[in-house]
This record gives sequence, structure tokens and C-alpha cells, in this order.
Amino acid sequence: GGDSDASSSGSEDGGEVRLGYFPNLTHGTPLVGLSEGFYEDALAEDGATLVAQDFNSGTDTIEALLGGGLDATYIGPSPTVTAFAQSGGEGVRVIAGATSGGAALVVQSEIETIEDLRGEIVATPSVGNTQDIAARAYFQEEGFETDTDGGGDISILGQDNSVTVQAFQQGDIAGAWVPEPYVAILTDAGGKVLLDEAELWPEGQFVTTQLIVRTEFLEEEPDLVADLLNAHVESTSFINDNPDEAKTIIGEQLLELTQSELPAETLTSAFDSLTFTNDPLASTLVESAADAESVEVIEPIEADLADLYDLDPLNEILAEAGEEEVTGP
Amino acid sequence: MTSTRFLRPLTRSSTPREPVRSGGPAVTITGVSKEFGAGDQHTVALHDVDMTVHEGEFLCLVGASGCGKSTLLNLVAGLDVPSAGSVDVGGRKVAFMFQESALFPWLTLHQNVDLALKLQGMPRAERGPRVDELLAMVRLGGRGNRRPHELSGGMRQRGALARVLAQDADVVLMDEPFAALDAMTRDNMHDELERIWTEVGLTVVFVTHNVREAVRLGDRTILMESGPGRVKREYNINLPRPRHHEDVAVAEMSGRLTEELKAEVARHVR
Amino acid sequence: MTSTRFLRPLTRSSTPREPVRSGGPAVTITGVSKEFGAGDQHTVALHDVDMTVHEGEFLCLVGASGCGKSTLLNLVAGLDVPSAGSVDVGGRKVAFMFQESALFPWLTLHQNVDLALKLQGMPRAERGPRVDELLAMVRLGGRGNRRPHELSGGMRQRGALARVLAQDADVVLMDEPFAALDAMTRDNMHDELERIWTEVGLTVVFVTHNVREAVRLGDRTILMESGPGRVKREYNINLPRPRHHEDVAVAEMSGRLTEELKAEVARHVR
Amino acid sequence: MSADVLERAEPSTPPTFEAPRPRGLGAKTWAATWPKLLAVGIAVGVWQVVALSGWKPDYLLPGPGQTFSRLWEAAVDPDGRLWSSLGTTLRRGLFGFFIALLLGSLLGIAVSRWRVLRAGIGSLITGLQTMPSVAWFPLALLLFGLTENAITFVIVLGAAPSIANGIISGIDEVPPNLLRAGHMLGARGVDRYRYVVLPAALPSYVSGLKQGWAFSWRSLLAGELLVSVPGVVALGSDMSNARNLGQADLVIALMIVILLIGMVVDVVFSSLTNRIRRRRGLTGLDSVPS
Amino acid sequence: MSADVLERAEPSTPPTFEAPRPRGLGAKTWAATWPKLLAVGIAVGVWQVVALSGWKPDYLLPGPGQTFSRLWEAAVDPDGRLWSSLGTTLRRGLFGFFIALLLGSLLGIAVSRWRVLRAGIGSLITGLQTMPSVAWFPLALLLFGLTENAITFVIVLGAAPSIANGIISGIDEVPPNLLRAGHMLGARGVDRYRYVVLPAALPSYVSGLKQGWAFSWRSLLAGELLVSVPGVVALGSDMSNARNLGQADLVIALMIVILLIGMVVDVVFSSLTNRIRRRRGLTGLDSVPS
Ligand SMILES: Nc1ncnc2c1ncn2[C@@H]1O[C@H](COP(=O)(O)OP(=O)(O)OP(=O)(O)O)[C@@H](O)[C@H]1O
Ligand SMILES: Nc1ncnc2c1ncn2[C@@H]1O[C@H](COP(=O)(O)OP(=O)(O)OP(=O)(O)O)[C@@H](O)[C@H]1O
Ligand SMILES: NCCS(=O)(=O)O
Ligand SMILES: [Mg+2]
Ligand SMILES: [Mg+2]
Repeated sequence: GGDSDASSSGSEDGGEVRLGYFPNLTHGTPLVGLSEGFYEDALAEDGATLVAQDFNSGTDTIEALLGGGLDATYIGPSPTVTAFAQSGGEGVRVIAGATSGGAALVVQSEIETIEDLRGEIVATPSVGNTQDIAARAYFQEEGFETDTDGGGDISILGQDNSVTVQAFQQGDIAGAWVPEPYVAILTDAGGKVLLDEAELWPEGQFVTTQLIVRTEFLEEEPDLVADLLNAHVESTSFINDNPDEAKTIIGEQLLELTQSELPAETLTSAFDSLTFTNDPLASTLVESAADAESVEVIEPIEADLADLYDLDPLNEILAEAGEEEVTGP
Repeated sequence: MTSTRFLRPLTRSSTPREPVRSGGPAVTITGVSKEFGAGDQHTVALHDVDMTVHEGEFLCLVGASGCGKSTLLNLVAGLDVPSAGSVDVGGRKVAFMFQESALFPWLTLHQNVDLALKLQGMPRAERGPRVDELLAMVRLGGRGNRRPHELSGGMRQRGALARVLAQDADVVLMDEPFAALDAMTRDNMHDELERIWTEVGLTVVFVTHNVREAVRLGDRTILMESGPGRVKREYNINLPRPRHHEDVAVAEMSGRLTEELKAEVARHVR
Repeated sequence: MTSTRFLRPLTRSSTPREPVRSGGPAVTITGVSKEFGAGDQHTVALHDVDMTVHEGEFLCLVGASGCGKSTLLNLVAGLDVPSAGSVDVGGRKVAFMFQESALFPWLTLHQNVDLALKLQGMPRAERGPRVDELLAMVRLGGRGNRRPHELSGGMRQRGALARVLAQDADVVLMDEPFAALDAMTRDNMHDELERIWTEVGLTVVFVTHNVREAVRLGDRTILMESGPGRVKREYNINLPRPRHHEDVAVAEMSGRLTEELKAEVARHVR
Repeated sequence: MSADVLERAEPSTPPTFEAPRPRGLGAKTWAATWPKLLAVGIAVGVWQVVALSGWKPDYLLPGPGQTFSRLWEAAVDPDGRLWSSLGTTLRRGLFGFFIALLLGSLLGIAVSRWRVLRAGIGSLITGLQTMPSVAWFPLALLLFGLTENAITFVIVLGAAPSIANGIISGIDEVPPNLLRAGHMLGARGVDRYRYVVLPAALPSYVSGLKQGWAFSWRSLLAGELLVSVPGVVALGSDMSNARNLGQADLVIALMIVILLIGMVVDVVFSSLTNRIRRRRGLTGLDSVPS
Repeated sequence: MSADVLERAEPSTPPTFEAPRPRGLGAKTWAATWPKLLAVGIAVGVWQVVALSGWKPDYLLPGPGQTFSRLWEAAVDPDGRLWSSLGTTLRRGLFGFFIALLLGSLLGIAVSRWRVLRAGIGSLITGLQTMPSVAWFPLALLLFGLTENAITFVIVLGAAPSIANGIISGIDEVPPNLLRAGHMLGARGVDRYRYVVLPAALPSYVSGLKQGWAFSWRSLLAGELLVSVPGVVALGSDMSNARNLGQADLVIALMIVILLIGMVVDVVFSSLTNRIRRRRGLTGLDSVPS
């Protein structure tokens, strides 16, 4: 896609870099990095300024990114795959990982086994979303039939997380496959984790949030991309080096952005189930995409998912910092 | 007021009898004033009006434009409340033929008249023929399926007359009911109105600008003066009935009355 | 039609002159028919009407209620198109005083009249005094700040008259303009209208049910017959002006005309 | 002092007339249709030009060709998913709208009837009307759980205030002379409403219903984005899935479906109001030469 | 054959009158206020009873006490977040509404003016009106990126059709006699609209604007979920965050805020229409004894 509009390509000298993120625990990396000024500082070296933009939905974010209204964003794997497939492998590139883990199947306390879910409703954030695909793939593997209309042996309903929380509290649904902080919120509401998604992945690691950029931006503004990555790596290190302080910062940021405060224990429990890492865990994304195809939520992806990754800039920075490099799929 | 009253045929041919001027008051207006607005919009439409309309009487009201005739009828109808004084109709049923026709535009002519009957609880089967009878009487037979906007000004006025007569009220207030009619049609309406008034024993308060009409129809004519509206004089019209518009006596008396009225009005014209 | 015409003072005191009946046709109606509706609603309001109104003429139209007078005026005004035939006003500016007053309810009386002047492009400074003059003429001086719903029926009619006269048109169509007025006020309006007509050289088409009024005002009176509306007869009123409503000659001719009309109408009454 | 009485030729027999035949249905339909076709033509043309200009890649802004073939595919798809979604959503929409119609009308009549009620809750009606539908979901779920009724509840709360406001303003504008005439005819209490107030307010009421329908429909689609009932497919969730999965052509195709439904609803309501209005001689701007 | 002419006593001098003083402002305000207070009292009372009855746990249905203290906290919070959210949202709402007002009115006038336009796009207006705001998000983002303009776009598309439909139906109901009178006065073209059509349609137009405002406001709250401008907080996103985190008391508190704003808007528009109507003698049901 060609966007020749200078004002929105944002990288003139002294231009802007527009970075998206969600006011959400799994976006701890940008929350901390923004609060500490890492991004501003890094971009300032190239005379650029940062415009940070918070979103509520991956769909809107992707539309904004592909439409040229955004240069880079933190986002989950399924919108990434959608954007990549939709644009014929052109539109976006993953340049770093951010978070791993932090998704689980939470069920009502009386549910003991997967078998107990037969004929019941399990909610996911939306049809085709990361957790939705994980749920469908898992249930299929366990021999349950599901379909995208909520029919089958287990009804999988993609619905708004807010609805899920309430419906769970009221006992209208038997379980929900959701990301943090909803795992923690539902557990607080008397639910229990029947399956931590981490158990399904080698080494318990799977990508939850990653940093992606518009391909054009990557090609035209390598310096600014490097700046972003520097800040990203710095933020990741900060969180891992000072987890308590990071948690506090994240809590404050969330309160600031959403006006809603998570109870401290919920925040802690959710925070502890997440891993902050620069590794995009590419293989887990590829597997998830394959699952999405096999549960027929998305049409077969024609482009090669290997092209989704451009980790060289990250690796340069990691190498400089003496950290372990990451690999593509 | 009994539910059989409207069954009384209007077409019954009876010998005309002298009006039922029983003398009992049907409408009593005592010390009535009516003011509108405030500040520089303040208008005194009526001031200290006393008036009695007798049971079965045909009373005409004349007076300069804007002297408060319509306002007075509104008060008698209970559509408005006096600023001072009282109006008493002794629980009688009052019908009102407005200065502007006010037929319902969403109903045909037939339905407009029918509604008046329906609202009195007349059974459906009797209503149809009765409506036709009333429309024929106002010379609108065959026009029942027209809507008000498809009628001429005079036709609408006659439609309103049919609707008012359908109501079978005790007291009928009529505000320039025949102003939009040609002489012939108006004469017809005079005859019909007089006949019904005589047969049914109605009490009629009739506003008109046409003195000849007042003399043709009324037992009594009240002249109102304006600025503010007050009762100025009253005239008994002691002509025998049946009268006709062209009668020499009617013409002569109209002439005299007109003279007097003009003199009165001229003295108080604002 | 020049923009200075409306500046001509109405109050200029000139000796009354004979009407400007130049003889040139101002309105030419040729073979005009007008039908409404279809099916059982079908009405022929006018059939094959030929009529010429001369420049400066005061023409009165009389006829039974519903005979098509208002319909004819609508056609002349260009508000409706004939089903057949043609109406030609030779590009003259036509004003219309409707049977129902049609003052704008969102404007005061003053503003209603003012709007007519404004729409002709009269400068603001001249409009104020002119409106006051017109309102005084229709005896509504001091009522300018009232809205139409605060006026009596006759006052609204006079307001509409003021608005029509404000328009300074070449041809003025008037549909029963004085039906709601008492005798005194109506006589005043007759005098004013005649004066303006004489001074300005208006062409007037005047619908009335009042034969005396037709004789008082008109150069010529056309009787229409109904079912469908057609021109039946016409009468020249060759009485010298100034005339008065009470003139013996006016009364006498009205009597004769009324007789004739009644006979005509009676022959065709539906 | 005497009049020349000019006698004119008198037609010998009154003429007879035939009622004119009404204008052909074909001609009428065509007059109503060609401007629509032209409008659609222009819109699609502009869209095509923008799409061809390469302003945005076609995965973001698909052209008409791609979109219509997608729509066609969906329409003829043997599993009939589009049709069953449409069916569900229409059924919900109509059901909710009729309940809203009932409640809204009663509310509107009550508020216009009792001055105290108007002073007390008149403004609340507009307050409720401005509440976004999502705000009602917690309450809807509390009351009805994850059921169709929850969706109906949201529709009703979205549309009833609009319908109530429509009828209130219709009633407020009934010409006083008709009210007074009705009063004198003895139409009091319920009869006053039945025979005078409601018929008089009907044209504005019916044209206000279009607004009510729009509120119902939007609340419905908003609701379907949030809540799905197991095993039931619906237009709102289809739309959100299409967006989530980046299927811009399907999103536009569904928008076209929504537009078409809205237009059909408009035709129904408009022809109703037009008929009502014409019957009472309210010919609007047609009453004057333009 | 002769008349008894009864002479009556004649008042000696015409009486003089004083204009009555208008009814006190205090009494008026009180008459408008007590029913509202009563309504609020009843609503809160019922809510309290339901909450106390333990029908639902208080994290799902918080009582009035908890909710109002939450609202109070938010209102007096020293960082004034609620106020700045409110400010942002109101500013956007007003701005979007005024643009919608402008475009909608022009569109409505144009459609009512040209028959071909009405046949062509009249129904499309209702079609657009029924489009849920989320459907416009992709287009808004394409056209305006992540800016306030995207929100404005969504508001305008949500509200302008409603405003257009309101003015169209207002114009369609102008009494023909007024149009004809205006025509004869020489009001043609623009003058016809300026001096006749628009003033005549004004009462229904203004009461229709309430519907337009409701559409703007709801689209706005939906649109605020789309774009949050950095450093700017807004009611729509606050609401969605509160919902996402299951904070029922905050959700209700924000609903109360939205209700209050809606009610204030209603008071403004209603008093405007009432004034307009009364000035032209449209006293509605007050014209008849009840
Ligand atoms: N609603 C109102 N508001 C203010 N003034 C009013 C109202 N109704 C009537 N008036 C005034 O009261 C006076 C009397 O009006 P009314 O209509 O009773 O006169 P009328 O005798 O019927 O006159 P007409 O013969 O012209 O119909 C007039 O000055 C009029 O302006
Ligand atoms: N819009 C219309 N639709 C159908 N019929 C109509 C319409 N306008 C007038 N007519 C019919 O045309 C005929 C003539 O009406 P018109 O109003 O011209 O009569 P008129 O001579 O002015 O009567 P009046 O003296 O009662 O005002 C009547 O029969 C009337 O019913
Ligand atoms: N998608 C928002 C729907 S509505 O609340 O504007 O009706
Ligand atoms: Mg009067
Ligand atoms: Mg007429």
C-alpha cells in the first residue's frame, strides 16, 4: 500500500512516531517504557517525537496501522496474523516480542474436568482471537466438536470481555478462555483455572504481546525503528530487573488510563503469570496460525509467515547489550 | 339529554310552533371579565358582562370586530375560564360551531358528522342514515366521501353545521356560522336552523355581523360594544314566525336596527 | 412594477376619479376547466370558463357556495394549473387575499405586513412607517405587536388585507375579504379599498356573497353557476362613484340583482 | 341609475364528464426508480474511481467489483449463513421495535397527558435516549442472562424513549382548534386521545417512528457485537467477526445489506406518512409552484 | 310588527385596567422541580430496596449509597479526572453535533426541495441512520487516521441523517395555506425557505433536534472507544474500562452522569420548542380543559 501523505508518515526530521498500545496488563512493556520516558528519550536522539496512542480493540489498531495512521504498535498475535494475511504478507512486520503467558481457561468451581464442559458455554474474547483459537484447537484435540456459531459439543462464544466477566459472575457461562487480567478477575469471582495455557506450550512460553511496525515504516525509517527497539529492550530489562517497581508503575498507569483500579492481589497474581521477554516466540505464533486454519476460523494464509519477522534490528541491539539473540520461525 | 333525544326525526313535518321561551335561564353570565396577556400585550377582552340566555331562546350577538363575541362564546363553552365573574350553564350540554370550521382533516365529511353521533353513543346502525339526513339538510348530500380540504369554504361551514346539529345539545353556540354562504344557501340554512330550533327546543346563541340575519332568526339581539367588550343594548325582536329574509317587516326592522347599531358603534369606535 | 411604486402615499388626498378602465385585458381566462380527483372522488370544479378582466377594472364574482370561485382565483394566481384552457396575466404581479386569513403565526401582525414589503425589496427604514400606515388603515393601529392567534377573526382578516395591500401588486384577488366584519368596519374597508383602487389603478377580482357589496364596489359583477362552475351572466354596475353602502341606488340595484341571482341559482341548485 | 344587464349565452345542457384515468403505475414506478438507480450509479462510480486510484490498498478499501462478488457469494452460499443471520437480526429487530413501539407510545401519551408526569420524567426520556446501548448490557444481563431477552431489553431501552419523544412532540403540535372542536363534541378522557389527539398527531408520529426504528436497529447491532446467543448467527456478530478477521470486503458487503434494509424500512414508513398526509391535504411543497 | 327596543343601563365611563403581574418565578420553578425530585426519590428508593433485598450480590448490583459515594469521590477527586473526561466528551459532542446540524439541515432542505433528490437519496438517509456507528470505524480511520476528526466523522454520520429526516418531515407538514400565502407574497427560491418554510417547520425541527443530539451523543460514546487521544480522557472510554474491569458502581455512576447531561439537553431543547410553540399559539393539550 502506498501512503504518500507526508503528514501521516510521521518521520520527517523532527517528525512523529506514532506508537499504539493497550491500557492492559499484558502491555506492561510500553506502560513502563512510557512512564519512564524510554521511548521519548530514544527518539529524541534522532530528533523525533513520540505520539503514544492507547486502544481498546486489536481490530481498530490494525485498521489504524494498515491505514497509515500508526507506525508501530504493541499487539497480540492473532491481529498480527490477520493484518499480515489480509495485506498479502506486505503490511506488517514483527520486530520484537514483549510478553509471554498469561492466558488460561477459567471455570466455575464445580467444574472438575474438561468433560464437565460438554454442553456448556465457554467464552472467549472474540471469534478468531488468540485465546479463541487456542480454545478451539485444544477442545478439538480433546475430541470435542465446536463451531464458530457457538454450536457443537462445547459452545464457544466470542463475546466482549466485560460481558464475560458478568456472565461468569452470574453463572450464565461455565468457563472462559481469557487473557490477563481477566484470568485473575474471574478467579477472584470464584472461578478456578482449569488449564493454564502455558501447559500447552513447550517451556510454558507462548507469545501474548509483541511489537509490530508498518513494513513501510521499517524500510524507510530504520533509525527510528532502532530507537523504538532500544527503548523496548530497556523497558523489558527494567521490568525484569525491578519487578516490584514495575508492577507499581503498571498499576498506576492503568489507573491513570482507565480510571479503574485493579485490586492489588489481582494485579499481583496477573503480573506474576506473565513473562516479559524480547523473544517474539515466533514458533508459537506459527503454530497458533496453523491451528486457526485447522479450526477453520481463518482461511488458509497464502503468504509465508517467515516473512512476518524482521528480527535483525533487534538482534543487533541485543548483541550490543550482550544479551541472547532471538530467532524467527 | 336522554339517549333517545337524537332519534327524534328532524324531518318530521310538524306545524311550526312559537319558540319555547320558557323563561328559565339556560345560560347565566354574571360579572364576567376576561383579560389576555400581560405587559404591553395586555388586553381586556370582556369587562363585567352580565347576560342571561333563556331556555329555548334564540339570542343573537352583534358587535364590532374584536369586541369579544368569540371570547364570550369560549367562556360559555367552558373552553376558557373568565378572569372574573362566573358562567353557569346548569350542566346543560353545549355545542359550539366555531368561527373557523375545525372539521377534522383526517376524516371524511361523513365521518366527521358520524363521530359526533358516535361520541354520544348512538349505535352504528342508526348513525349511517342519520348522517345522510344531516348532510342532505345542509345541501351536502353525495359529498360525504370528501375530506375537508376538498371542500369549498362554504361547504366546510355547512359541514360544521351538520356536525353541530348532530350533537343534539341543549345549548348551541354559533360563531358567524353562515358568513361564507351565498344568499340562497344561507336562506336555506336559516330555514333549517329555525325548524330544528323550534322542534327540538334548542337554546341558541348566535354571533353574526349581518343584522338582517339577526332579525330573521333571533328572539332577542344583544349589541356589544368594544374596548373592552361590554353589553351595550339589547333589542327584542317581536316579529311573528315564520319569518323570511325578504319579509318587508324583517327588512324594515333590520334597517332600524342597523341605524341604531351604527350610531352606537360609531360613538365607541377605537 | 417599478420599485418606487410602493412609495406612492396611500394617504395622499386626491379628488376621486373615475376608475381607470383602460380596456386592455389584464387577466384573460380562455376555455378553462378544472377537475379534481379521480374515480368516485372526481369533481369538475370549473368547465370551459372564458373571462376577461380589464386593466384597472373592479370585477366582482358571485355564485353559490362551491361553484368554483376560489378555484378560479387559484388558477389566476398561478397556484394551480387548469386541466384545460389557459390563464394569462401578462406577467402582471398578482396578490391574493385568501378566504382564510393565512397570516404567518410565527410573526406578529406588524412583521406579517413588514414581510410583504421586505420581499419587494423596500429598504428597512421606509418599511416601519409604511406598515404603521397600513395597519392604521385597516383600523389595527396599536395592535402590531400581536400575533395572529391573539387576534379576533375579523382582525385577522383585516391584517390579511393590510398585507395584501402592502404588496403593491397590479392585480389583486380577494376571496370574501370582508365576510367576518361588522357593518361599520366593513364600510370603512370598502372606502379604503375603493380609494386605493382608484389612486393606484389596481385591477381587482373580488369574490363576495354579499350582493350589496358587489354593487357598492364593482364595475362589473359576474354570476357563476355551479355543478360544474361556469360563467352564467354578467352585470355592469354603471353607478357613479363615490357610492355608499346605504345609497338608495345601491340598495335598489342590489335588490334587483339579488332577485335575478336567486332565480338563476334556484334553477341550477344541486 | 339603472344597470345594463348583459345577458350571456347560456349553455343548453349541462355538460357531462368522465373521470380521468389515474396515471399509469409503470410511469410512477419509473419516476421513483430512476433517480435511485442514478444515485447508486454515481456512488458506485465514485467508489470505483477511488478504489482504482490506488489511494488505499485494496485489502483496506476493496472496490465495488470485489465487494459485490463477495456479497453475491454470501447470498448464494448453500449454507445460507447470510440469510439466517439476516433472519435472526430482522426478527429480533422487529420484535424489539414492536415492544418499544408499544411502551414508547404509552409512555409518550402518559407524559403528554399528565403535567406532573411531564415535569417529573419528561427530561428523563431524553436522558435515557442518549444512553449508549452498551451501558445497558450489565443490567440486561442481570435481568435476563445471556438470552435473546437481554438483547430485546437493550433494543427497547434504546428505541422506546425516541418513540415516546416523537409522540410527545406530535401531540404538542396538534392545532388547538381541533382539540377544542373535539372537546365540544364530547371527546373526553380516552376518547379524546382515540378520536382527536392521536389521529391529529399521526403524521408526525409515523415519521418519528423512523427515528425509533433507527435507534432499535443500531442498539440491536451494537448488542449483537457484544453478546452472542449460542448457536444463533446474527448480522451484528458477523460484522464484528468480519472486522476482526480483516475482511474489508465482507464488512462493506454487510454494510450494504444494512443500508438496503434501512432503505426498505424508509420506503415503508415514508409511503405510510405520505399517504396519511395527502389524504388530509398536507401536500407540503407540492402545494406551491416551484 | 314593531320592535320593543329595550334600552339598557350604559356604563358612565369606560373602565381602566391594570396589567396583571406574571406568576412568580419561584412558584414556577418549584412546580417544575418537585415532580423531578419525587421521581428521583422513587427511583432511588426502589433501587435501594432491590439492592438491600440481596437479589443480586453487590458487585453486580451496587446500591445507591455505594454508587453515589463512588460518584462523589470521582467528582471531588483532586486530579479532576471525571471533570476532564466530561469536558472532553462534551466538547466533542457539541462540535460534532453542530457539524451534523449544519450538514443534516442542508441535506434535509435539499432533499425536501428537489423531488429528484428525494427519489434518489431520500431513503438512503434512513439507511445511513440505521448504520451502527462501529461500521463507520474502518472508514473513519482510513479517512482521518487516529484523530479527533475520526470521532467527529462518526458523530456526523450518526446524527446528520436523523437531523435531515427531522427537517424533511417538518417541512412536509407545513400547512399548504401558509406556503401558498408565502408564494403570493413573492417568497421564491431561497426566500421561500428563509421566510416561510423554515419558520413554519421550526417547532418540529427543534423538537427533532433532540433525536439528533441523542444520535450524536451515542455515536460519540461509541466513537470514543475507537480513538483515545493521548493524554485526553473521555467518558466513552472510561465507561468501557469500567465495564471491562467489572466495576459496576463506576458504570452506574457514569450512567448517572450521562443521564444528567441528557436531561440538561432536554431542558434546553424543550424550553426552546415550548417557547416557539407558545408564541404561535400552539398550546397543545393546554388548549382544552382536561
Ligand atoms: N388568545 C388571545 N390572546 C390575546 N388576545 C386575545 C386572545 N383572544 C382574543 N383576544 C383579544 O380579545 C379581543 C376580543 O376578541 P374576539 O375574538 O372575542 O372578538 P370577536 O368579537 O369575536 O371579533 P370578530 O367579530 O372579529 O371575530 C380582541 O381584541 C382580541 O385581540
Ligand atoms: N383540492 C380539491 N380537491 C377536490 N375537490 C376540490 C378541491 N378544491 C375544490 N374542490 C371542489 O371544487 C368545487 C369548487 O370549490 P371552490 O372552493 O372553488 O368553491 P367556491 O365557489 O369558492 O365556494 P365557497 O363560496 O363555498 O367558498 C367544490 O365542489 C369543491 O368541493
Ligand atoms: N454502535 C453504537 C450504537 S448506538 O448506541 O449509537 O445506537
Ligand atoms: Mg370572533
Ligand atoms: Mg371559496
